[in-house]
Amino acid sequence: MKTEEMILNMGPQHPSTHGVLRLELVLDGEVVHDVKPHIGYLHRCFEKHAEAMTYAQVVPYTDRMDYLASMYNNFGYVGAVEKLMDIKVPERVEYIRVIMGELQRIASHLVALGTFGLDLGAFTPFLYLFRDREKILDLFEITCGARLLYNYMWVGGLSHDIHPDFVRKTKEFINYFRPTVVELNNLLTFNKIFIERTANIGVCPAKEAINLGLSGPNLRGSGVKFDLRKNDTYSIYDRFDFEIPVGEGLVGTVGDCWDRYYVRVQEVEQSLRIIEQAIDQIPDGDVSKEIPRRVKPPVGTVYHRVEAPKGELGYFIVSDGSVNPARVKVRAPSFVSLSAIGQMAKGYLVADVVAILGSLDIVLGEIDR
Amino acid sequence: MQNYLIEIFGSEIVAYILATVPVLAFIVVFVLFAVWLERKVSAHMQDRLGPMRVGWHGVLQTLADFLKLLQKEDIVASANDKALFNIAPYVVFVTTLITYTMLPFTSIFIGSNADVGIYFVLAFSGAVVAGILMAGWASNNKYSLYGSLRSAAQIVSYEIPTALVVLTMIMLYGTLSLGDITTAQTSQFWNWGIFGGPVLGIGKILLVPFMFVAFIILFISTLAESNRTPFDLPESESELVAGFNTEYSGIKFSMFFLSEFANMFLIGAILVIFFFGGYNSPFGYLGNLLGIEWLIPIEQLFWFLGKGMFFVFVDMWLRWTLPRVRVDQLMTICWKYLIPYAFFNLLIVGLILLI
Amino acid sequence: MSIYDLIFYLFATLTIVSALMVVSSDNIVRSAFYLLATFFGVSGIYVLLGADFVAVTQIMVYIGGILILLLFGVMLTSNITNVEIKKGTAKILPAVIGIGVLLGALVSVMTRTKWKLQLTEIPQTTSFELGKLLITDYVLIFELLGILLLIALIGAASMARREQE
Amino acid sequence: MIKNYLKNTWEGLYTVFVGMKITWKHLFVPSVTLQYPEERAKLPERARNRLFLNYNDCIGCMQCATACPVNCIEIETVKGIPTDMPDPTSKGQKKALWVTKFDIDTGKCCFCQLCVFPCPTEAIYMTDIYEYSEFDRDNLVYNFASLTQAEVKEKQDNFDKFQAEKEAQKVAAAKAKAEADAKKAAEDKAKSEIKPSDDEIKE
Repeated sequence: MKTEEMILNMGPQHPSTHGVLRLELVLDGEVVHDVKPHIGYLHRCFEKHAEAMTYAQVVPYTDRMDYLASMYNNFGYVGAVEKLMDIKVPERVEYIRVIMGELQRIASHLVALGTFGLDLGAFTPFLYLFRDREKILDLFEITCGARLLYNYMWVGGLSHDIHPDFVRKTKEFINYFRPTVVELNNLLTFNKIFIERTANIGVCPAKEAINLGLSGPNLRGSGVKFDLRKNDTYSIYDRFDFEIPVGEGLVGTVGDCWDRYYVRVQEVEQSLRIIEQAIDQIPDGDVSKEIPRRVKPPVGTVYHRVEAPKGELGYFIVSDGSVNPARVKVRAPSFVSLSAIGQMAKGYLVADVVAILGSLDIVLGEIDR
Repeated sequence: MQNYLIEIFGSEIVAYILATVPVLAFIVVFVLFAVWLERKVSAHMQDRLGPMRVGWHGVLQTLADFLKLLQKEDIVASANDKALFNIAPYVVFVTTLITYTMLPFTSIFIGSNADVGIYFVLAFSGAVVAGILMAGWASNNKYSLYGSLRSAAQIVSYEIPTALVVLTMIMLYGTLSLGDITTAQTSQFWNWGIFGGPVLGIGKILLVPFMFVAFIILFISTLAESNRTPFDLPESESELVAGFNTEYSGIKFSMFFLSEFANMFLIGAILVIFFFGGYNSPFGYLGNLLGIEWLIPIEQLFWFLGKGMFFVFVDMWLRWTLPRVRVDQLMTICWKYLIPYAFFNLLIVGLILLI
Repeated sequence: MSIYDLIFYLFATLTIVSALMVVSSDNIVRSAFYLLATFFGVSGIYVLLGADFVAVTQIMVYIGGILILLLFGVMLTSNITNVEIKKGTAKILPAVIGIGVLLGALVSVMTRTKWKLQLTEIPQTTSFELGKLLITDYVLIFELLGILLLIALIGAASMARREQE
Repeated sequence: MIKNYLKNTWEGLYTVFVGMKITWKHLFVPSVTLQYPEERAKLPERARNRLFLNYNDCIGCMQCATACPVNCIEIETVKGIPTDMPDPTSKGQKKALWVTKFDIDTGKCCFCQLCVFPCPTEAIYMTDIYEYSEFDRDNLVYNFASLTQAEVKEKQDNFDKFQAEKEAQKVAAAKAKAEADAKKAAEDKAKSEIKPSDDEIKE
C-alpha cells in the first residue's frame, strides 16, 4: 500500500525535548523513518566568548554548559589549564574535587533517570529523585554557596574549603540515599510497563556505538567497558576501588534504552562507593595555596578529557601566552550523543523517539554551548 | 422519582429538566472535588503538599481555577474548522453525561431503570469517540489529530474486553438493567458480584476467582476507555503535548476536563454496580435499625458515592505510580491479553452457571 | 402537544436537516460528522417507537462502529479535504426515474398503512422479549452470526499483525 | 509460549502492585517541601545571592570590576585632595580615592563570586537576599555610592580645582623658574641659547 510520509516537528517547544531542541521526524503513520535534530536554539557563543575572558573568568562560563553537572565542567576545564601550566594541586584539593565530582555525577544521573521516567509518563519517581538531588545541592550550597552554577574549582585549587559539616552531612546523605536506589528499582526500573517501553528500543550495538563516537553511560550501555576514570585515569581516580557497569541486556538486547538507563542506576551506586572511600581519606591542607594570582600559561596547546556524567568531556585549549586563552574548544558528550539519534530511532515509533532521546540524557546547554 | 416530580410541577417537561439538575450538579461538584483530590493524592504520593492556599488545604483551589478558566480568552486559531471545533467539547461532554441517566444512585433516584441499561452506557461511551475525533480533526494540528486517532482506536478496541466481561456479568444477573443488577445484590456483602452475586451453593465458591479475574479485566479495560494513565496515550504529554485538547482553552477545555472526570466516576460506578453491590450497604442499613425510612436513601447514596470514589482514588493511585504504555503495547494488552482472558472467563463462568 | 410529539419533531428535524447537510456539504469530513447527527436522530425516533434495543444498537453500531471507521478512513487519507466534490446534477433522467419509483413506493405504503391515530398504549420495551427470542426461537441464527463475527474478529487480528521479518 | 504468556501477565500485575505499594507508603510520608512565603529555608552562611557593597570600606581599586566576567560592576573614582580625603575603612586602611560611582547591574550579575575574592578590604560580598525582583529593569541597577550628585560635582570640582591649583602652582613655578632663567639668561646673554625645561615637557 502506498502511504505518504508525514513530517512532524517535535519542538522547539515540546515537553520532552529536554530544552529547546527541534526534532524533525519523518513519519509513516507512527513509524519513524528519519530524525533530524535541529540545534542552536540555546547557542551562547561559549567558545568565542572564552577568548575574550581571562582563564579564571572562563570557569563560570563552563558552569553554564552542562548546567546539570557544573562541577564536572569545572573539573575538566581546570584540569586542562593545570596541565597547560604544569601545576600540581595539593592532595586535599584532589580529594575534594573527586568527591564533588562524584556527587555531581549522582545529581546529574538522578535528573537523567527522573526525566527518563517522566518521558515515559512516570511522574512520581521523577519527584522522588529530585528530592534526593536537592540533598546533594544542599551539600554544594553549604560548601560554595551556589546550588546550580558553582564556579567552585579554580585553576590550582578551590574557591572555598569544604564546610566543617560537609563530611558528616555527606555520610548522612549516603546512608539516606542507598534505600532510594532500591525503591527506584522497585518503582520504575523493574516495572513491567517500563521494561516494555524501554527494552529492545533504540538498540545501539557496541560497534555502532563506537563508530558514532558515543561515550559515557551511552557507550557503556552498549556493552563497551570504557571509562576514562579507569582507562585514561586523571586526578586521583586510580586510588579508588570501583567497577564500571556495562549494559548486559538483562531484559532485552544489549545497548537498548533500558541498558543505558540501568547503567546509570548502577553508576550512582559506584559513585557512592567512591565517595565513601574518599571521604575518610581527605588530608589536611590549604586548598588555595597553589592558586596563581595571574593565570598566564605558556604558549602551547592542551587537550584534557574527563569522564563527565554524560560522557567524555574534553577541553582543547590553545594558549598564546597572554592572560586570555586564544581558543577553547569543547568536546561535548551530549552533542555526540544527540547525533546518534537518527540511527537509533529509525524504524521505531514516535513514542520511542521520546524514550530514546530520554535515554541519551542530553543537555542542550552543552550541545549548543 | 419522575412521577413524583411530575406530580409536583404538573408538567412533564419541567419535571424531566429538573430531574437532570441533581445529576449535572453532582458532576460539577464531583469534578471540583475530584480534581482537588487528584492534586492532593499526587502531591502526597510525591512527598509534596499540593494546593494549600485557597480554603482549608486548598479545597477551593479547583473552584478558583475553574473561575479562571471561565474568564480565559477563547482562542480559535484561524486554521481551525470553527464549527466543529466549537461543537466538539460539547459532544464529548453530552455523550458522557447521557450515560449518567442509567446510574442507580439510590433505590429511588435513578434516571431511567431501562431494560437496556449497561448496553446504553457502553453505546454512549463508544460514541464519545466521535466527539474526540471531531476535536482532533477540527484543531488542524498534527499532535491533536494523532491524539484523537489514538484515542478512537483505543476506545473502540477496549470496548471488546469490556463487552465480554459485561456479558459475563449479564449471564450472572440475567438482566441488562443496572437498577435490577443492584437489587439482585441486596442485603449482605456476600451477595455482591465479586462473591458470586445471587448464585447460591457450590457455584458461589467456584465463581469467586473468576469474578475476581472479571473484575480486574473490567477495571483495566474501563480505565483504558476513560483515557487514564497508564493508558492516557491520547493526551500523553511527553509525546503529543496534550493530544486532542492541545488547541483548546478556557471553557471548552474545561468541558473536556469535566467529561474526563465524569468518565472516571462512571467507570467507578459501573465497577461498583457489577461487583460491589451498587448502592447496597455491606452490613444492612442504619435506617432499618432505627426505623427511619428516609435515612435509607441517604445511606445508599453514601455507599454508592463512597464506593465509586474509592475506585476514582485507585485510578489516581495508578496514575501516579505507573509509566505510560506505548500505542502498540496498548493494543497488545487489549487483543492478546484482555480479550483471551475475558473470553475464557466468559466460557468458564457460563459453565459454572450451568451446573 | 405532548412532550413525545415535541421530541419526535425535534428528532425528525434533526434527522432530515442533517441528512440534507450530509449530501450538500462541501467538505467530506463535515459530511461524516453530519451523519453522526442523522444516526442520532434516527435512534431517537426508534426510542419513541418503543424499540429501545434497536435504538441503542443504532448508536453502538452506527456511531460507535461504522461512523468511526468512516472517519478513520477519511482522516487517514491525505489531502482528502482538497478534493473537489461534485454536487451538481449529472444524469437527470435516471435520477428522476429512480426518485419517482422510490417516491411512488413510499406514497403507496403510506396510503395503504392503517395508521394508529391515537397512541393507545405506551410502547413496551423490547429488550427482554428480544433476549428471550434470541436464545429460544432464533438460537441457531444467533449462534451462526456469533461464529461469523468471531471469524471476522480473528481475521482482522491476523491481518493487522505486523509481518514477521 | 503459554508459560511466557502467563509469566508476562503475572509480571505485569505483580510489578504494578509493587509500585502501588511504594506510592501508598509515600502517601503518609511527611512532605519535604516548604510552604514558601511563610516557611523559608535557612540559607547557609556561604550563600551566594545578591551582591552588596559596604561603601565605606571601598577604596575604589577596581579589582572587582576587572574580575567580573560579565562587566556588571561600574566604578568611577575621583582622587581625593589632601584637605578633603575620604575617611579610612573600618579596618583603618587609608583611602586615596573618592568612589563617586559604584553601580552593580544585578540583572547582568551571574553570581560567580569572582569579584568577592580579590577585594582587599572585603567591602564587596554576597548576601543572602534572593527576592529582589522589579517591574522595571532599571531598578535592578543598584547604586552603592552614597555621594549625592552635588557632592560628586563638588569632589570633582575640588579635584579639578586642586589639579588646576597644582597646575597653576607648577605653571607659576615654571614661570618663576623661566623668569629666573630668563633673568639669568638675560644676565648671561652671550653665553648660550635657552633650552626648554624638563618640567614643561612632562606637564
